[in-house]
Amino acid sequence: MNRPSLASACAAMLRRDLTLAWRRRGDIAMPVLYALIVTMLFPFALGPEDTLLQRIAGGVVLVTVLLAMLLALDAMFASDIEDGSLEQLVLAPQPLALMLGMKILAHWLATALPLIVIAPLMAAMLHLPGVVIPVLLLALVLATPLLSLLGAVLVALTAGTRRSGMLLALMLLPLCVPAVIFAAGAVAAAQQGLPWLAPVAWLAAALVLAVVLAPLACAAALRIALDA
Amino acid sequence: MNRPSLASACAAMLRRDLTLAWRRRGDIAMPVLYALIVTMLFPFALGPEDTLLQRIAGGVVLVTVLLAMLLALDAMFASDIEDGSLEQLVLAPQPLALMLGMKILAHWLATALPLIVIAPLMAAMLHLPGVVIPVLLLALVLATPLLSLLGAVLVALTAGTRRSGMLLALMLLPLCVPAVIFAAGAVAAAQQGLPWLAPVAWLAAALVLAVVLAPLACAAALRIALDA
Amino acid sequence: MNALQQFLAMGGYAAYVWPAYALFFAVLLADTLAPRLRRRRVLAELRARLARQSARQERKPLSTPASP
Amino acid sequence: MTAADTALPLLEARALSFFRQDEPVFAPLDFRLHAGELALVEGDNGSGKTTLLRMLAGLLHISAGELHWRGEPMQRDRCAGEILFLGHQLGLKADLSPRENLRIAAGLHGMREGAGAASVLARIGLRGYEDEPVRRLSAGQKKRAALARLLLLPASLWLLDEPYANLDRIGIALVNDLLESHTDTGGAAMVTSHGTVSFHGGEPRRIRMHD
Amino acid sequence: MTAADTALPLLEARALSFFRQDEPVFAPLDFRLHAGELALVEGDNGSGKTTLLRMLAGLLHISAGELHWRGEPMQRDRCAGEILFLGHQLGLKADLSPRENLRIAAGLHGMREGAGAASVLARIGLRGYEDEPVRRLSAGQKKRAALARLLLLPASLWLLDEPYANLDRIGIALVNDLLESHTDTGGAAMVTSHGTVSFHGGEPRRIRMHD
Amino acid sequence: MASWIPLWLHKLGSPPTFYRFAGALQPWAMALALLLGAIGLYGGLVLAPADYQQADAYRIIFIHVPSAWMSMFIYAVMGVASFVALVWRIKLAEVVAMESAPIGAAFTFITLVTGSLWGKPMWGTWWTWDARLTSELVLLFLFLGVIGLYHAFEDRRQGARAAAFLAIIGIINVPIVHFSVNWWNTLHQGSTVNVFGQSKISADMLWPLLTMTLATKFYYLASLFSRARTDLLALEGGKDWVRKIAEDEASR
Ligand code: HEM
Ligand SMILES: Nc1ncnc2c1ncn2[C@@H]1O[C@H](COP(=O)(O)OP(=O)(O)OP(=O)(O)O)[C@@H](O)[C@H]1O
Ligand SMILES: Nc1ncnc2c1ncn2[C@@H]1O[C@H](COP(=O)(O)OP(=O)(O)OP(=O)(O)O)[C@@H](O)[C@H]1O
Ligand SMILES: [Mg+2]
Ligand SMILES: [Mg+2]
Repeated sequence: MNRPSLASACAAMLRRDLTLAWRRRGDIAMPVLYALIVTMLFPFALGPEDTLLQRIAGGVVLVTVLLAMLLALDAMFASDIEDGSLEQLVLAPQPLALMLGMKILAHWLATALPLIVIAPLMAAMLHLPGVVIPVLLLALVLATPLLSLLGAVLVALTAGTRRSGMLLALMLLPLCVPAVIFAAGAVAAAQQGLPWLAPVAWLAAALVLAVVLAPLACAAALRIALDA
Repeated sequence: MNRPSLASACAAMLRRDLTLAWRRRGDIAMPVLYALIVTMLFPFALGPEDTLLQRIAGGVVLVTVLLAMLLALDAMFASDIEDGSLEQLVLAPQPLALMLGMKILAHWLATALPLIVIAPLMAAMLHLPGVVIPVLLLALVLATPLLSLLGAVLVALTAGTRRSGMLLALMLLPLCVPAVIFAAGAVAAAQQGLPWLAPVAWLAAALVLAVVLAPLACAAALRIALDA
Repeated sequence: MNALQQFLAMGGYAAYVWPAYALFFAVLLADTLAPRLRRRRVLAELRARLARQSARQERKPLSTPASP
Repeated sequence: MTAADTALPLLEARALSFFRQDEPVFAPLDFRLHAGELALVEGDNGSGKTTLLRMLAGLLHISAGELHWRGEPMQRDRCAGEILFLGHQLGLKADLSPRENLRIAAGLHGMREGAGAASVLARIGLRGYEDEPVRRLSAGQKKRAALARLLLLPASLWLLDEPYANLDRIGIALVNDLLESHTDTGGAAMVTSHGTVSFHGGEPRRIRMHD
Repeated sequence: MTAADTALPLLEARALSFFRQDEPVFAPLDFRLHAGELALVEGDNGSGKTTLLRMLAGLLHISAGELHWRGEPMQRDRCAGEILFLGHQLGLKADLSPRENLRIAAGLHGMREGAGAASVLARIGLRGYEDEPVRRLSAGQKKRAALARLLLLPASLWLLDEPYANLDRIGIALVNDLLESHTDTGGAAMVTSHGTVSFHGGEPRRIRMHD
Repeated sequence: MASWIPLWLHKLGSPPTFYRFAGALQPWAMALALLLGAIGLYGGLVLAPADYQQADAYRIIFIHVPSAWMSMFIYAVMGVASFVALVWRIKLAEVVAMESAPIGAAFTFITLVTGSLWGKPMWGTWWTWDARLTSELVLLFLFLGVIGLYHAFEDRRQGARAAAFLAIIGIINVPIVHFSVNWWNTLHQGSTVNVFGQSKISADMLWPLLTMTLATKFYYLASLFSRARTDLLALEGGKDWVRKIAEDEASR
């Protein structure tokens, strides 16, 4: 028997999830479109007043991106559980946490990255001043993986239940709020010409912690959830 | 053989879907929670300025409710297709359009109604003036079934595909926009003390049309979509 | 020369007019090329499918229908 | 040969075929099925048995050839409620119990006279599991819950796609019993199976899928 | 009896049982499985065969009793990669082709020496379907795609839950061949099945689930 | 198929015939499109005088307006073809409907971007949520929806039928695009070109505009032909005439 090396197993996992995402690119594009639609609907719902839109632009973009991610989070393990491939993954002779880390990375690449790419467009649609956009992007680059990682743990915990979306949302909320507050704080500060480094640094610190701990927690949660 | 009467078949269908919704009440609650989270996140993202919040309250509640519905729409036929019960429904000796009408009704009862119930709460969280709330509710009562009906047709069209959520969002957008414009128009008019009957009348007219045509279109679309 | 420069300047609106024209041509060019590329792909796929079919035929030789 | 052959057949296929992307899934089929007959659809994996049954059920459109129901071209309203189809996907809601699933089916299709959900479930071997969510049943128990429809609903033609899969020996015998009493009371059935069907009521008619 | 009985068994269960909501799913089980042996798990629908296999695979925790792997208490890291489990759910991604599915499995488990995806798929009877999405395969073809893992991946113990279901006769013979060559080369297997398994390499050991 | 369809049309509806027919006409349509386009652009960019209000920025009109008209025209064609496809199940109608969609989407996209590029100097903004602009954007989404739905199905003909269904539902948007300037007063220009009455635009500007309009029509024809040919090859992959083409091209 030639057991594959860790690196090649990781690569296989990552390729698998990205291929699947690509095969279902319609589904990847969904959060993106969803975010675009929200951004488009706001001017209709609020009236096309530039100053008002500009005032709320940063917040709307942040909330929209995070919610669009939440949308896709629910499905992170769902199909793998249904068709039994999660069992196969659990039984594979590879560290589960690392494999799940790869899944989370793939998920982030497939859902958050496109959202970050279109964030400037969304910001422009709501007339956010150009100088704020880099800060907005930085905040998103830090906040979205945080959400992916924490979300994955919660999704894993709810995996054994009948995929209760509510439970997920309920548990994610307390985790979302600080991320939104810090990210929005940075954007608002930048918009007012104030220093915005402090909230960004907090986000970064949280992210580092999450990168280390979340996959481990996720693996433990999943083992518990499958054992039913 | 004693073929069941139309009324009892309708009742069976409705009871079925409501029972299922009840068994998965976690999932029903999801859009509600989602809407609440959005409403809660806005003050954080925008800063708790009452006048600003009040100004955008109507629009935010409308957009949020409609988007929360959009969330649940995708799943309208998904599980029935997966486990083969949609096939069984198509083969049943009952008018498909009527049965689908019942499904849509059940879906509306399970997703839109809770949202409408909490809409005043959401409006209050954003400090929408109390006098506007009845108009907001009226607009929602008309706009949400419209969305359910039109959405059902599109979901049926995509039923044969690999359930592409993006596609659905893409196709729903053009249909959402007018509904949002009219509903928001009514709310904005009410907020400014102007007459708000005209946009509401337009919504009502559209709803009547949709109630008659959408189930038929839905049945036709489903037959096309399943034939693969 | 001057006339050409003036023409290219578009009365100060060059930054709007020429990108518009450039986009017009770029999009239509892409639209023209797309079916040619697709045609090549379709034919290649078709040939692959024919090859696959003959692989299946090999696996299970076609038998004549038995009399009813 | 027998009287049945001269009577109007329940189902008659003439050069029936189905195309996927302009390729035939199986060679054109001709067959007749009379009331009281059982037809066994045979063929290797991927030969088109499932496709054929789905077509007969009216879920897939006919690409070429003709299909007649009691002598007239098959149309949805004409055979509505007379056909019962059981596919690889069982059509059970996992969150509902077998009893609830049956009740829904009866609500849409109607019920045989004298049949009741409880007695049907007992007969099919699910006594004690009537109110368990289908999600919690074993593979064979799920299959039984789906098969219970055969006992409860009125239908003259049964289209059963691998009804024996996942069943234990008692279950297999049970399906054979069901088929026998169905054909005895004037019903017809088409069944696909890879196993040996020990049907007591004589040798079933065989339809071979050539691929 | 034979030499195998004295050697260290691959798998040994002592009063093994599983409880769901404090009720035993099956009576306590004792058995040993040596390298080169095939065990047939028998029992009616709902008797706990699937539950047992999932437990042996390490997906469900052991409620009571003991389970030993090569003489030592079973632990995840000790048997990692040595066990291959095939359940009612096949573990195939419907959007990927059989070839891609195999490649993923090989990426995680490693590959047998000398085995290759293409040759394995040809052997299992999927020639011509290597690059079709699994979604488009028939029920039996899907099963074959899942079984191809047995040929490709290295493992000493196979846990197969109804491997014969949905397969045609050629497919059933193929599974028997696979089992035979696996046990011949020192592997062991536990198989659940309702059909008759005509295993040529002697009478398999039987484990009856009493329920 | 209905008996009132003339025989030649019926024959043309057969894929191999149409494949040859379209192959013969396509170069001519493309040549005409290029020629008329060159003339129109020369007239518009060089000969026509600058506008007294908008100076040279108005020259975007020569692509903006023809593209805008084409976007609606193509949607209408797609709608009609979709109807025919659904009712009579004519393969060629499916092909025409489905292959019109990308071309229509291209023109709609051009309209949106050129309009934006024009709007910046004229209105001072790239985009506002004005009725015409919005309805044109909705038109783009409809085109994209039709394309997406078509490709989302495994079976092309089934996809074509589903997408045709959507195209028919969406056709209400076409009059909305056109009349939006009358129904709601907006930033966007009202009708300035009038086919039957007096146009509110000088002849120097009008003829290049009309020439460009004609050029885009021919372009559509040419593009549709080459797209339809390709699509027919994909659809009729099982037929001998296509296999022959495939083998011929392989041996080349
Ligand atoms: C993104 C922005 C824009 C969009 C989406 C847009 C869209 C359209 C559409 C759909 C039409 C065809 C209407 C019909 O014939 O029914 C049209 C026509 C026209 N547009 Fe625009 N437009 C935009 C910006 C502009 C701007 C900035 C101007 C000039 C200031 C302009 C000038 C015109 C003119 C003169 C016509 C011809 C009107 C007629 O004769 O009917 N458009 N546009
Ligand atoms: N949804 C689909 N799309 C495309 N091809 C399909 C689809 N379903 C089945 N096929 C193909 O059609 C052929 C016939 O499939 P079908 O499911 O009818 O076979 P079957 O006789 O029921 O086989 P089995 O015994 O394995 O169930 C197979 O070659 C299969 O690959
Ligand atoms: N997820 C579950 N939750 C609760 N009970 C379950 C669950 N899965 C199975 N059961 C119950 O446990 C018992 C054993 O089920 P199991 O699936 O192991 O049976 P099995 O022997 O594999 O049967 P089959 O031959 O039908 O596949 C059954 O009575 C079943 O109802
Ligand atoms: Mg089958
Ligand atoms: Mg089992």
